[in-house]
Amino acid sequence: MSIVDIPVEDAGALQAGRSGVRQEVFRQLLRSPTFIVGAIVLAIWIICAIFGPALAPHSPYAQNLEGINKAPSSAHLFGTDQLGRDMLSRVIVGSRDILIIAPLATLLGTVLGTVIGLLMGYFRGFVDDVLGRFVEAFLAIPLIVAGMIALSTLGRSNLVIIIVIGLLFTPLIARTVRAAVLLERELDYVAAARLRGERAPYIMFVEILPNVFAPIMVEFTVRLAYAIFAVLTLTYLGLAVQPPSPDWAVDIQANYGVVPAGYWWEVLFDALAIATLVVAISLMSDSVQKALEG
Amino acid sequence: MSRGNSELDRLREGRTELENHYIDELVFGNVSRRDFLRRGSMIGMSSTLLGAILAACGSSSKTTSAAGGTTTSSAPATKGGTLRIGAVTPAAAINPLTVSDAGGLLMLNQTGEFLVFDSNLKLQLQPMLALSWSPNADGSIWTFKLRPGVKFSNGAAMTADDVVYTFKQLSDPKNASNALSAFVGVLTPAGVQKVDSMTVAFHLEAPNGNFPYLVSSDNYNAIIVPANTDFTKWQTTFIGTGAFKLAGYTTNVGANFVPNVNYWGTKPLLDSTSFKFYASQAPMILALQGNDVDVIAQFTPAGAAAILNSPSYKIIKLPSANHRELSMRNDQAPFTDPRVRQAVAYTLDRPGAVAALLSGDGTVANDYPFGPRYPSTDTSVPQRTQNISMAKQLLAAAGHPNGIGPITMNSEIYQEIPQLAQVIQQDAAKAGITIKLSITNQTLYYGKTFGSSPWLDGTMSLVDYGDRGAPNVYLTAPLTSAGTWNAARFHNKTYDNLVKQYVAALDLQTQKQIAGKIENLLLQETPIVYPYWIDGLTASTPNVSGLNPTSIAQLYLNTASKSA
Amino acid sequence: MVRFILKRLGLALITLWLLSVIVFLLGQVLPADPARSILGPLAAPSAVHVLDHQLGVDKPVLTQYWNWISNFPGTSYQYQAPIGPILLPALLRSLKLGTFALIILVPLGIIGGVVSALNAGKPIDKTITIVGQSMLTVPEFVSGIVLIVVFAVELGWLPVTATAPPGSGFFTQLKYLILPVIPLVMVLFGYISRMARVGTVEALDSDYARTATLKGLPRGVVVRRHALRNSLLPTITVIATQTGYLIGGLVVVEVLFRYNGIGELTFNASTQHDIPMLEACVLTIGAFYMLVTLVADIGYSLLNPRIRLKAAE
Amino acid sequence: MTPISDTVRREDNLPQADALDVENLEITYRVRGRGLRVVRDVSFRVGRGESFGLVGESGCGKSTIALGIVRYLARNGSVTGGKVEIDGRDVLALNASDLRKLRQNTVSMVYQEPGRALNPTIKVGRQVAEVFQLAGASKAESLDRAQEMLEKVRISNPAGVMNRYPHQLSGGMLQRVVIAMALAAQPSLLILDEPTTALDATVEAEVLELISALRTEFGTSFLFISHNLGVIAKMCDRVGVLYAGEMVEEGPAREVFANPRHPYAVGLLRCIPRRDMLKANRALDTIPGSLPAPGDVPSGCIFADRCGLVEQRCRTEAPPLYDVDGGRRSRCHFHERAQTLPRVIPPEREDVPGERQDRGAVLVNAADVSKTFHMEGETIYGLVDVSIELRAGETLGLVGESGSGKTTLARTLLGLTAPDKGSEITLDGQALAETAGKRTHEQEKALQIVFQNPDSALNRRHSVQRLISRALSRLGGYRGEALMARLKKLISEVRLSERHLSMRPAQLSGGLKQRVAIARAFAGDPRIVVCDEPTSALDVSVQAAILNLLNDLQRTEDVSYLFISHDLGVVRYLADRIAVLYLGRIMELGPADQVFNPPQHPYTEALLSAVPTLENGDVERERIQLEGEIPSPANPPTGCVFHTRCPRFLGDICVNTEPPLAESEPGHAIRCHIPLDELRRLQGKEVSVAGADN
Repeated sequence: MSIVDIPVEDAGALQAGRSGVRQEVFRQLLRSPTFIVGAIVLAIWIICAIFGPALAPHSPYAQNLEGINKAPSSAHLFGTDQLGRDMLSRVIVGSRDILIIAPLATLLGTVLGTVIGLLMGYFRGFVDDVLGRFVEAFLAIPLIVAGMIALSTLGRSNLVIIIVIGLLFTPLIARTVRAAVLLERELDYVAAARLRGERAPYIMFVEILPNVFAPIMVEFTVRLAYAIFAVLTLTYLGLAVQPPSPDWAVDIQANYGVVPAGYWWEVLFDALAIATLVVAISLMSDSVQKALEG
Repeated sequence: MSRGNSELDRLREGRTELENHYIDELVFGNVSRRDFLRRGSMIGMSSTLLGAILAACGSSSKTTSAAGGTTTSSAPATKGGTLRIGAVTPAAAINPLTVSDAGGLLMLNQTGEFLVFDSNLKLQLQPMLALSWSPNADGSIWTFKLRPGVKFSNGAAMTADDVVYTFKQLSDPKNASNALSAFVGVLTPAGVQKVDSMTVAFHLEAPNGNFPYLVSSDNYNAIIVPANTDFTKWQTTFIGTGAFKLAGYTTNVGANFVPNVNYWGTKPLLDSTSFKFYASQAPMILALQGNDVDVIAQFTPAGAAAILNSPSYKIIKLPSANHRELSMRNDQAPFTDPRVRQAVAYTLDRPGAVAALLSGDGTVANDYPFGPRYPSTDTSVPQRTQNISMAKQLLAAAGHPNGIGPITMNSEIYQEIPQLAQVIQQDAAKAGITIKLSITNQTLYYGKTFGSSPWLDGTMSLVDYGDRGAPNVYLTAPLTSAGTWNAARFHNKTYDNLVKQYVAALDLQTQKQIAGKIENLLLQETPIVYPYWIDGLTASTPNVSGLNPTSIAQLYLNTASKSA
Repeated sequence: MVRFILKRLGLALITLWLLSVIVFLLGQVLPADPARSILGPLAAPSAVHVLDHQLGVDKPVLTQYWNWISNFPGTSYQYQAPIGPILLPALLRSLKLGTFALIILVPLGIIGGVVSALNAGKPIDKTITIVGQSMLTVPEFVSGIVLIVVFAVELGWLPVTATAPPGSGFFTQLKYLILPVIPLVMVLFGYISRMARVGTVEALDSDYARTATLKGLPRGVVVRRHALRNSLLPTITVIATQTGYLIGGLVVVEVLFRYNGIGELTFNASTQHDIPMLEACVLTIGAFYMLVTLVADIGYSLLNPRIRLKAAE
Repeated sequence: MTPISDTVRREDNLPQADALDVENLEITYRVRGRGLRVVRDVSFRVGRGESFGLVGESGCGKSTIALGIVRYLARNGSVTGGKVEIDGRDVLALNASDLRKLRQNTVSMVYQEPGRALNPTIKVGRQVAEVFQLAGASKAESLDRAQEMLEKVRISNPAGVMNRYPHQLSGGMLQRVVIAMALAAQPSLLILDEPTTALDATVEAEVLELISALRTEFGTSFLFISHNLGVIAKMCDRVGVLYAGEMVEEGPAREVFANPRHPYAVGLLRCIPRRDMLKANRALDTIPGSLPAPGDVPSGCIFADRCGLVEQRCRTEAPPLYDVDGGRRSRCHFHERAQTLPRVIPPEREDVPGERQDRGAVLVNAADVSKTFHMEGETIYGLVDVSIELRAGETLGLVGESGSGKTTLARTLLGLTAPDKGSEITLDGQALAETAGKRTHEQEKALQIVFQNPDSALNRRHSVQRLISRALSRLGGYRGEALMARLKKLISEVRLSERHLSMRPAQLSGGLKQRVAIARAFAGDPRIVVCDEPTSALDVSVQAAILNLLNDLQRTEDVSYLFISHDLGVVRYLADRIAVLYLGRIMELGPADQVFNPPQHPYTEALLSAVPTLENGDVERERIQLEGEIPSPANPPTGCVFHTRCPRFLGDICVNTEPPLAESEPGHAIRCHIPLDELRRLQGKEVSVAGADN
């Protein structure tokens, strides 16, 4: 058996030589249509969240008890709700709470999930089994019950909703991170670090963590869509954002009851707003993931 | 109204002093024909007698029912068929002692019957299991003569022993019965005494002019059951004297009833009734629209626009004492000053709220628990209307020239209350009062007791109150100094005395005078804002007739029928 | 192999016990007073106090936990009746609805995933992904209401509720379940098709797919016999983890379609604050979820020869 | 072996068209929006029954050409020029169904990773039978013919193997199944892409043996692709040398390797350590510079930047493929002077150190080290009573096939794996704790490692500067200025430049990455460095540079190496003493020259004979063929563990009693029952005088 040389796939893993990897990824993103479409839609909603009141034709809170449940018309493009408020203004200003709660909740879940995932993946053995049991136990608690109990004990505020959803996402994200860490810890650079006498926290957070970032990114965007869904479900229980806030979830929960009466517009536009926001986020995450894989 | 005096004088002989007093009231026009019928029947005057008096006093117009639904349909009622009724899922086991929710009481009244029946449609206390009843001189002892020949659905005859056993259990504090809220301070087990096999006497703790109501269908727990019945097992038999008997009950799912062979009254027209339980109102309304049920027993205007505004459904509207109360902590700034409280009351656009939130099915209230439902209401007190400038003046006078707040208002997700909270918030803002809302689901909102209940502790708290035959409970519980639900922390000696007098007053005239005083006192103090009274609604498909709902969500189907 | 199954079973039991402790503690934490919720807001406080004592709410926590566990599922505060006979039929009904949902959801999700993998990058791939994602955001109570209004009320094709009249045949029952299943399928389709897509793309790019193609096998055979056999296996375990979600989703659908499953029971228990019923429901759902994940794991290892037969003799 | 006659002769064979005719083939890959011409103007022909070799280092385009020929390029690759004809049919013009027919019965392929090439969830038999089913045979009949094919590829117990799954077979058996599958359709052309690269020496020898036997039996023409010159020399009639996507030389294999006519080919041949080269006397020559980035094509000759004979003409005028005498071609303007390519590294070493044996004091002593693994209820005996010692400044070579325990031994020394009770390892006389964590800082500094695969050994997210400076601060205790100074000195020692410091591993070539790994290992001035196959992941030319570097560092830093490899050529070049491992036991231990020449352990003898060498010594060494598969370490054979495969098997004594590790000469021990002089006699007569050196 003479000198062995494992041929690297000729065109695939070519050194990117000159330009750094990050600019390369960024330039490719700007060219992919899905990313651009997603970015534009997200930008629109962020602008609405920040400058909402200025953009809205009417005040989202102004009630007009004579003009209730009016169908979309030139005066009110999206019609009026049960208290005669302009739905278009409420949809514009309504993006603020969701854009604050959903990302923060997902972020909390991702951070906690990553830490637990790292511990379980790196130490394995006893730690993995014990934490694993807690992770599975939490996974089995339905969102509605957990939300109910947490909100009733901690009182009700955006912060509490973020904590509830964040904690419920932690086990899901921990599972993904654990799987990635289990693969990564077998690589030689971890052994090399141990031989340098590095302590476990250094190895986990400085050596391994940067290498499991891609799966965390993917998990973050998937969970973001589910976070918005969770906010809606909690609002259905009356446990989330407080009326008279024009938040989409509050409107959908308040108005879904009148759909049988034919006032479809009081729910449709909020649902469309949520759908466009989530699709935009998932389009962007798909293209980022493709670009990272190169 | 002096025509036909001779006929009237004939009828006056042999009447008690109280009865003559009512007849005078009618003759001098102090009381409407309707109220005369109601009060007269309450003190035991038979319907034939009352009818004759009315005839004697002039044209006996057909008793006007509340606006809307007709009572007897013209078409001849067809026999047979199964009536499908959608109802709210009973919140607990069907135990006559502890039932306290709408779903539960509807089940009780399907097979159980009361001594006396308060039917809104008939506007007078109807004899049911008691043929006649009469108070002693000062109204502290009430004697009831039972209807002979009544059998329970298992064939056993009903006697005084059963009635005595029933009311001893209902009024016994250790049974934690829901009826205690009516009997406390009125009736104790010792007070229930058998006179003979067909007569029962109630010796009250204190004279009470409204006692017949406390044993009527208004006190929905008071159905007569055989002696020594184990109440916790009642759900398996539904033993009662009513027109129907149990065919099957499945917790959380539904219940079926078939006619009771031994029924003493006219046999029901239907072959059977089938109740379907719904966890919330939305699916129930959809079921009616989707022709999955023929009737929905009790629903509120909130979210029911689909059937209220469409001609293809028969709606039966009953004035009821269902209402909302916005309490303000009288012991906490800024609400220690009555002028601030009055200011809040003056900001509210009550007619707008009734139109928008109840689609017109309700009447404005005037910040006190007297209203169209109760004849003893003093209607001469002027109705408050929205007056922003007055509100600002009051605030300025009270030392708050540029408004007050932010104040947190606690409330609950129940029917149209979240929307009402937002209307109050916006109207109050017009006068510079800024309110922040904190709305949770009912369980969290009710909490435990004082100190751990957003309902009772909130600086401002918007709560719902169900219908009651008499205003007694609304006068005592939320407003008297020792009231169990005094969220407003309203402690006013004169008010407490007035309420004691009211409860003790036997005749309508004195009750009305005292009511007037209470109304003016409450307007002056305004511890609680009462936005509006909500009508009790029942809906059915066009081919259903003969429904007999009561404002507290009972539904008597003796006369119900369903054409093909 | 047996050792593997026993180990997984042992771990699942520990988790179940842990879940029971968590659920019990959560139950304790709810502030509302059980007697109050039974007797309703208008009941006199004296009555509430008496009932509290009867229910034993004031005993020390440990004894309460022991009583609860030892005679699980216990008696319901609300119905003053043993929970078992109420819980079991409700669970069976929910299983029926859940299984029917899975029967539609799994093939649909997998076909969606495979189709979008086969023409990755093409417009059809993008539409399936976007449709999957946007359906995921429509909560069950919105899609449920719209479905009822359109199909049951306006068009009258399908019944409004999900509970067929007693004694109706299998197919009529099925007809009643069509509408309520759709919201559940909408929520989970996005996730399952995404997982199937990733698995299939990976299998199509694998070396054994290349061998099969270069053997001259037609594309259909390469995809069916070689790619899918390997890509669909992991998707099964993913679907198992989603059943927990399915049961959560049931709560909303069952309330809307008046279907007396365990979901509606949980909803009633939480609104009427019937702690034992709530705890029993959540524990049953948790146990069922663990059972499904366990079966999926064991099924995966049985179907996967690499794990079933150990390495080279 | 069933004779040829009964296999169905193919009548419809076209009159003697070439099996494969490729004319100025061009293949482009679209990467991040830019088109890269990875293969340019490649032409060659493979006659009927001929075996043509394509050789070149990684990134030269040989695999791409193979995949281009069967039109199975990745989604972003496409043939943008030239013509490919198989059996006279233009492959690129075929429609889908004709292409399928071509793949069914005209061309087949064998792949490098047999394990991944078979479907893990389908039984082996059914996958082979699939080919026959395609040709129309019934299910039962195709299964029989499949079993027949497995017999042809000399698989033991073919009936059993038929219903086993791929993960239950060893590497060698898997490759035989793939070959059986490929030849089942009796193709006229068989493409073999690095078929034995992933296999062990002895198994590779057997498979290559099998391939040439089947070639004569089936009369199939071969396109043999490999980076390993030795294998190509042995297997191919003609050969084409590829560099950066272009064919630089082509001709009969013997002549091309004997006197190459292109500077790249010359340089490549000099990088390979020959039998008689030892690190003491001969430095390996290297090729300066590194591979150009893919697809960026200079105006002149592609090899100009790295060629010792470069002139102005080479820069401006791209050389065509000149015809050289005897049907050979070379893409070099000065192909006749190719041999005069000046050496980069002077051949002779001036300061030949003294006698290699008596190095300094004993540094590391491992006594009775054993390691048993317990997995899924099975105990696997990784190491059994291994005792070795390592002296200061010495290189101990550790040789053996995969699964022999080489890496496990290294990991126990380093403390990455805890050995069983009873094993004790000492450094300078002090006991070494079981795991790295428990060892003193001094001990940590002293013992370092260079891993095989630099991609896995360097953290992809850290820059080179951070990788090395972290090691310097942790191990060397350097801070601030001292650290920077030491860093600069270190990178110059390993011949890295400062511009590399800010780069990430992904931006470096394989060779540069390994240099960073070496720099990191030497950061704490270690006294022992374990090299776990440091060059096996690298190209030949890069490997030579790394071996020279390790050699120089040993002299300047006075460090001793534990050098692990399954490549005897490299070990012979570098190692002073050698230990041969088989199934976790030491078979032979001693100075390099004694181990590499008889008398030696039969296993060492077989290992040596399996190495396909370039030496075309007149007398072919008599090939020693090891029969059967490597036994599983879970239940090793009784007595001498090698007796199941030993060509010099004595009989019961080998089966019943395990031979002791007896010292035949001072410092040279062999674990074999055959007495030493008997061994010398048996092994003496067969070997010829050491091959001529060129």
